[in-house]
Amino acid sequence: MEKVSTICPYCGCGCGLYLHVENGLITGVSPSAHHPVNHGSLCVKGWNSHEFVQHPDRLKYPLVRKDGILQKSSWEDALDLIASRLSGTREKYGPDAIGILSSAKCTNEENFVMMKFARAVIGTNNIDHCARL
Amino acid sequence: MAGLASAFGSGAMTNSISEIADARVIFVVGSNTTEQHPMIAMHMLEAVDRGATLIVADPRKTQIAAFAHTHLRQRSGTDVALLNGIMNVIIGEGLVDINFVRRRTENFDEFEKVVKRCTPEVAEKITGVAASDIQRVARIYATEKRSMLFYSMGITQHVTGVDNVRSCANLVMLTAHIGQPMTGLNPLRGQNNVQGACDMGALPDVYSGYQKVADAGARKKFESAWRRKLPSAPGMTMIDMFDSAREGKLKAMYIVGENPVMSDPDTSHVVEAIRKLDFLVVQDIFMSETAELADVILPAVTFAEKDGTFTNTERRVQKVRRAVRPMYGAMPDWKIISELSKKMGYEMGYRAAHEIMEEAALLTPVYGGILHHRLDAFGLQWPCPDADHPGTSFMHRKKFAKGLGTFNPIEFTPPEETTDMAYPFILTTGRLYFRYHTATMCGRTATLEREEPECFVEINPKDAGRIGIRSGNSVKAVSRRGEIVVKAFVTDRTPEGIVFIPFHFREAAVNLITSPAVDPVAKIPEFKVCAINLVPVIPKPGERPKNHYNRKEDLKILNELYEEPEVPS
Amino acid sequence: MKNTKVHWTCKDVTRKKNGKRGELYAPVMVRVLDVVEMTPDVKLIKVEKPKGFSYSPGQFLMVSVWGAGEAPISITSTEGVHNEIELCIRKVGLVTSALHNLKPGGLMGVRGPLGNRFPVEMALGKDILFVAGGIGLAPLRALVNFVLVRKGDFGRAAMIYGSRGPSEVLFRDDLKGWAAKGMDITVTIDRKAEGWRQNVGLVTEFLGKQKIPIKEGYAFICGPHIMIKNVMRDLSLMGMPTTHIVTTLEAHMKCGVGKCGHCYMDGKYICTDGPVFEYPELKKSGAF
Amino acid sequence: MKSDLVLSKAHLSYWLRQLRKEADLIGPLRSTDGDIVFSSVENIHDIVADCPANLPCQKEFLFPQKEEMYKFSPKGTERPGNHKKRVIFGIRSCDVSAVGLMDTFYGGQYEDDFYMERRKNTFFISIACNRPDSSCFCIGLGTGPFLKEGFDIQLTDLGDRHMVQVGSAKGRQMIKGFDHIFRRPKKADYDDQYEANLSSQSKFEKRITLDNVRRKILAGKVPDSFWEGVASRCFQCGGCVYQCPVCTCFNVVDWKDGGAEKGIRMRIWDGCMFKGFTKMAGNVWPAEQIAARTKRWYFHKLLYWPEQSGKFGCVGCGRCTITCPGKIDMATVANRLEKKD
Repeated sequence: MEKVSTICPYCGCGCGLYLHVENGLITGVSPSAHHPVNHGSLCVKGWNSHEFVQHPDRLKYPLVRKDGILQKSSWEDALDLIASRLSGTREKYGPDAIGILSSAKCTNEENFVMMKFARAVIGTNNIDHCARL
Repeated sequence: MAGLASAFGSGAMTNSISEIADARVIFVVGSNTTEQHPMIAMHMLEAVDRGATLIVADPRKTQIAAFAHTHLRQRSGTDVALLNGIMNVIIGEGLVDINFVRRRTENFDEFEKVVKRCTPEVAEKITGVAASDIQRVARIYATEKRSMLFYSMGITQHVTGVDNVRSCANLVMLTAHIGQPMTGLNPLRGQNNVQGACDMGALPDVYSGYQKVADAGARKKFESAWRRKLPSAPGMTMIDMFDSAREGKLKAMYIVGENPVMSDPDTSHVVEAIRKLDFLVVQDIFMSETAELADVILPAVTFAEKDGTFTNTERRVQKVRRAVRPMYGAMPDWKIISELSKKMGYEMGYRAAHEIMEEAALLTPVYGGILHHRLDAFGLQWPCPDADHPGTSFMHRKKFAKGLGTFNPIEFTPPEETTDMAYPFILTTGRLYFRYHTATMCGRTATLEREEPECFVEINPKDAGRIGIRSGNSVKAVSRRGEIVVKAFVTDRTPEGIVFIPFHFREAAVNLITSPAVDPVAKIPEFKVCAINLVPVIPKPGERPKNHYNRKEDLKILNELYEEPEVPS
Repeated sequence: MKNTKVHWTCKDVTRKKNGKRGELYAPVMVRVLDVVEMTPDVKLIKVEKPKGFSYSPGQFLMVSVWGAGEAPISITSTEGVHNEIELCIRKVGLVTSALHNLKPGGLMGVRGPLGNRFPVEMALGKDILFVAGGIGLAPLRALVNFVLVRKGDFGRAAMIYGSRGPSEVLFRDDLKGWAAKGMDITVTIDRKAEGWRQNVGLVTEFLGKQKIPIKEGYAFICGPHIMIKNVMRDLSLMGMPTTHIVTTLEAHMKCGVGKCGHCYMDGKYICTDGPVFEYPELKKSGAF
Repeated sequence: MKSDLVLSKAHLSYWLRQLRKEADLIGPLRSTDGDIVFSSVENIHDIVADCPANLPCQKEFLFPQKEEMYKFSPKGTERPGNHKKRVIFGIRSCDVSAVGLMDTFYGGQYEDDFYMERRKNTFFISIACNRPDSSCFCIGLGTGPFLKEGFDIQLTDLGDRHMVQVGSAKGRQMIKGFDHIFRRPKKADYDDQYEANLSSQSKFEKRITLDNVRRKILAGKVPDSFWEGVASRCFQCGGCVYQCPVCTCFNVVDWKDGGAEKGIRMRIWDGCMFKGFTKMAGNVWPAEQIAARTKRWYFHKLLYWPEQSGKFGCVGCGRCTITCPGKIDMATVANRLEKKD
């Protein structure tokens, strides 16, 4: 039984919580007692924030549309396809024909990488996220 | 955040959550705090228990409003008039902190001219809030020294969203409720890492730390670090991207962890735009409405399967730690992008999340001291310029981030859509306590899913009586763009003339009918005001209760059966 | 007649060993023998009776479909009358929808029998009034058949059965059979319907119109919460002793054995203390 | 049955290390953020034995928040089961009392095999409480700070040594073969134990007599408006239920793996504070009002538990006081009711 200190994935309060892990399965959540925001409390979403993580509905492998149908693919093939399609679009229509939406649910590091990808790799400032919603 | 940035030079909650309990006045505008930020509401309640005065301005009677000493129920979309009215009283009654205004701010005279015109009586006419209430709130807010102002989507999701925020900033500067503990202007951010996504430059016009892409100096710094030439013109916002896609100009999109088909206003336009794209990649943890339209879907991991940091609404950068191995074949988003970059000829070469943060810290002044090894024990609050800095619990001490704070003269402008005979109700949308966004996460959590299983429209008893519906009846909500059918929930939580529909539900996606109007500066959609009509749905005869077994022979059998019951002996 | 002892067709359920010893929540898989569509949203599902399975009127089963979940369903058949276990299922949720998809030959899981039974022995030699509303006829049917095969042990029997519409009248064959055995049956529907020449109105409007002496008779009631509440109140106002009024309650349940807490109501677990209650027990709670 | 021993503090880590050879040793550790959490002990010296009493709840070890019950597939069902032996070190008297209540509840006529299996494999070494927190009120309930029975092993801190009281067969199992480190107590040890007991009792800030509260409710002196007032501050977080060591409600959920006929049936914690808790199929909601739900939680603990088992369904651990964002926890409400006339 391990307790991993982390941050709630729901609202912007950023409550501290512990994920309880046993044999690779998340078995529960408990609030951080001394966290400056939640002081040992959590809301109903925080208390249940562990449940969706290991849900069998999770996307399990890359899917690529072939003949109009999404089909299972390997990472290698999927990434190759994306790389060639994005490069092709950039060459044909210019970098500004590509738009990138990052996510307010991703970490800071991921958002930083996304913006670097848009600006340095693609060469466009067309990057945004759903902050407005 | 554009509104805040133009006034103070920095867009974030100025103060800290832990200060709330010691405040004397808490003024909440357009935030359903108990439901949307429960743990912040907990601190507010604590302050009230300790004797603070709570003022809530919200058309709906939310739970936080029930604790308020004064609840102002302004008409939707009239926040500017309400705030101008309050500031008019503050100026008129000499409650302005004139020293602060002189030393720390600029453009007061222009601003004063506009506010002078908006007397409480004028404001009353526009907002529906009694002039006496406006006066009282102005006096309470201005005379206490430890006054905190909070706002949320109720302020920003309007055509006048930026104006609303600037008005709030004006109010704070007028009374000098900024730059000290237990004061400030505090936007409550909706999603766990919206603050971080903005901080890290996932925006079309700025790099991380709000360094402008148009600024040659900043650009040069990033160019030399990244060894690539970078574009200088600001890019497109999300709304612009969909418009551009619809026009056939934007050809490909890469969407990470978002579900714009559900979350964006005017759904059918978004779908149309996406269908026009040559190529769409969606990276997410569950299948979503948007992913269903994608050419490639990549499985990403949840917060429990990766390391990294989130920045909460009070600018606290906190560590997210990997608890379990990535499920199935999923990968962290940063790793996917790294791999993809490699295939596109750009080696990022990150091996762990902390390496990325190290680079971000180097390039981002406000994150300069934010390094993973410093973040144990509840993180650090930016601005944190260097590795010895303890972080900043409240901002704009002694001077604003941009130097002088700017008063913006704001005139009241009515919302984009107003009601008329055909569309007599104002629709405002929002979230529910048990639900979150487009329900990809909470929909897979038994307790949350159970509590609010179906979509509804909150409607005032008087309005309900007028159109002849009761709780539980089906109603059709019709706007100029579309219609959805929802169950009615009659309650006085919602004032007359306004109805509320939550936006989480796939079966009744309220964004089919919301307005595509956006704020011209921040491009935030007007989710809080849209004119609609409500039409009771009357089941057609024979439709429900289902009667298709009501055939003649059936009746015959039944009638024969009971016509002459045998009398028991 | 008065002294005849009722011969119970079964022993009272032992409360511990359900299924394999120690596996409280493990359903036993049983085969579906027949599925009868009774109304558009109600099906009668007949399943094989596992060996050694024995039950009494009023008891219920936790019926389980893997992937959909479990739900409490009262047993509508009567031991000694029916060879199979019969379950009357209205399609309202996830589990019942899955049950509706079952075909003969398919498998469903059952746990039970659970809960208490109707205390019918107290009505020995007395007249009995059954009041049912909608699907509430299902649990009462088990009791009616139980009583009618022991006709000599009881007095007269009458029934008021309320339904939403003509198409929703359940167990038509049984109703006919009971009438043939001399039961006084009143069927009523909520609202007027074309071609319907029978009674219209709520069941409460027909109370006291049967040849059952209210003051000495016994009443067994099942239906929607509001109907139960009104019938119990009206009967007691009409002079029926409250101890003569018995009902069976429906509740949200996840375990059926007093652990999950969902059916907990004013200090009682409907699954283990009920589902059959006498009026005085319920009167204490605010819900009735 | 009971026997008392003394263990030098110097030998505690040796003893625990030996026990760990046979079982997963769980103890109070300091997390990276400085909170105390119960988790598997890697390094015995990391155990924080003398922390204040406001520890996390031990309920999850016997009744996890999410527990797989069955795995199903077309081939049949499989019960994962949990046979892991655990020694849990450092829980307090209130929690030992709570385990006793859980045992009565999950045992009885119908025995919950999932709980019982875990229970059988769990050994407790509890600490008689000498540092009560300001939220604690076990002292008014007899569920702490020092227990006379119900524990496997109870330790009392006597400065340089522990009084070790063995109260069950499991307790005897844990000391078996360790005669070389335990010794019989002398009078001085008992004197010190008494002293520790006395000083602990004086440290309690809250004195609540739930019996008075119960009598007041039974006498009908608590109107519904009182409960409405309480409920108006309810955030519906479920924290009181989740944190309560005596709350036992659960939901059963089936997770199907895509379109395949396989998946898992699991149970997860549920709470009577939620509107949907009593919701029946077809959207029938029996207990719609928050006030009714709040009242039910209190009535269950204050009236029905005593009615059925002679004990309150509360052990005075004070966790709801810490976790409740609306401050309508047992101690606060009981205090208000006690003062009410």
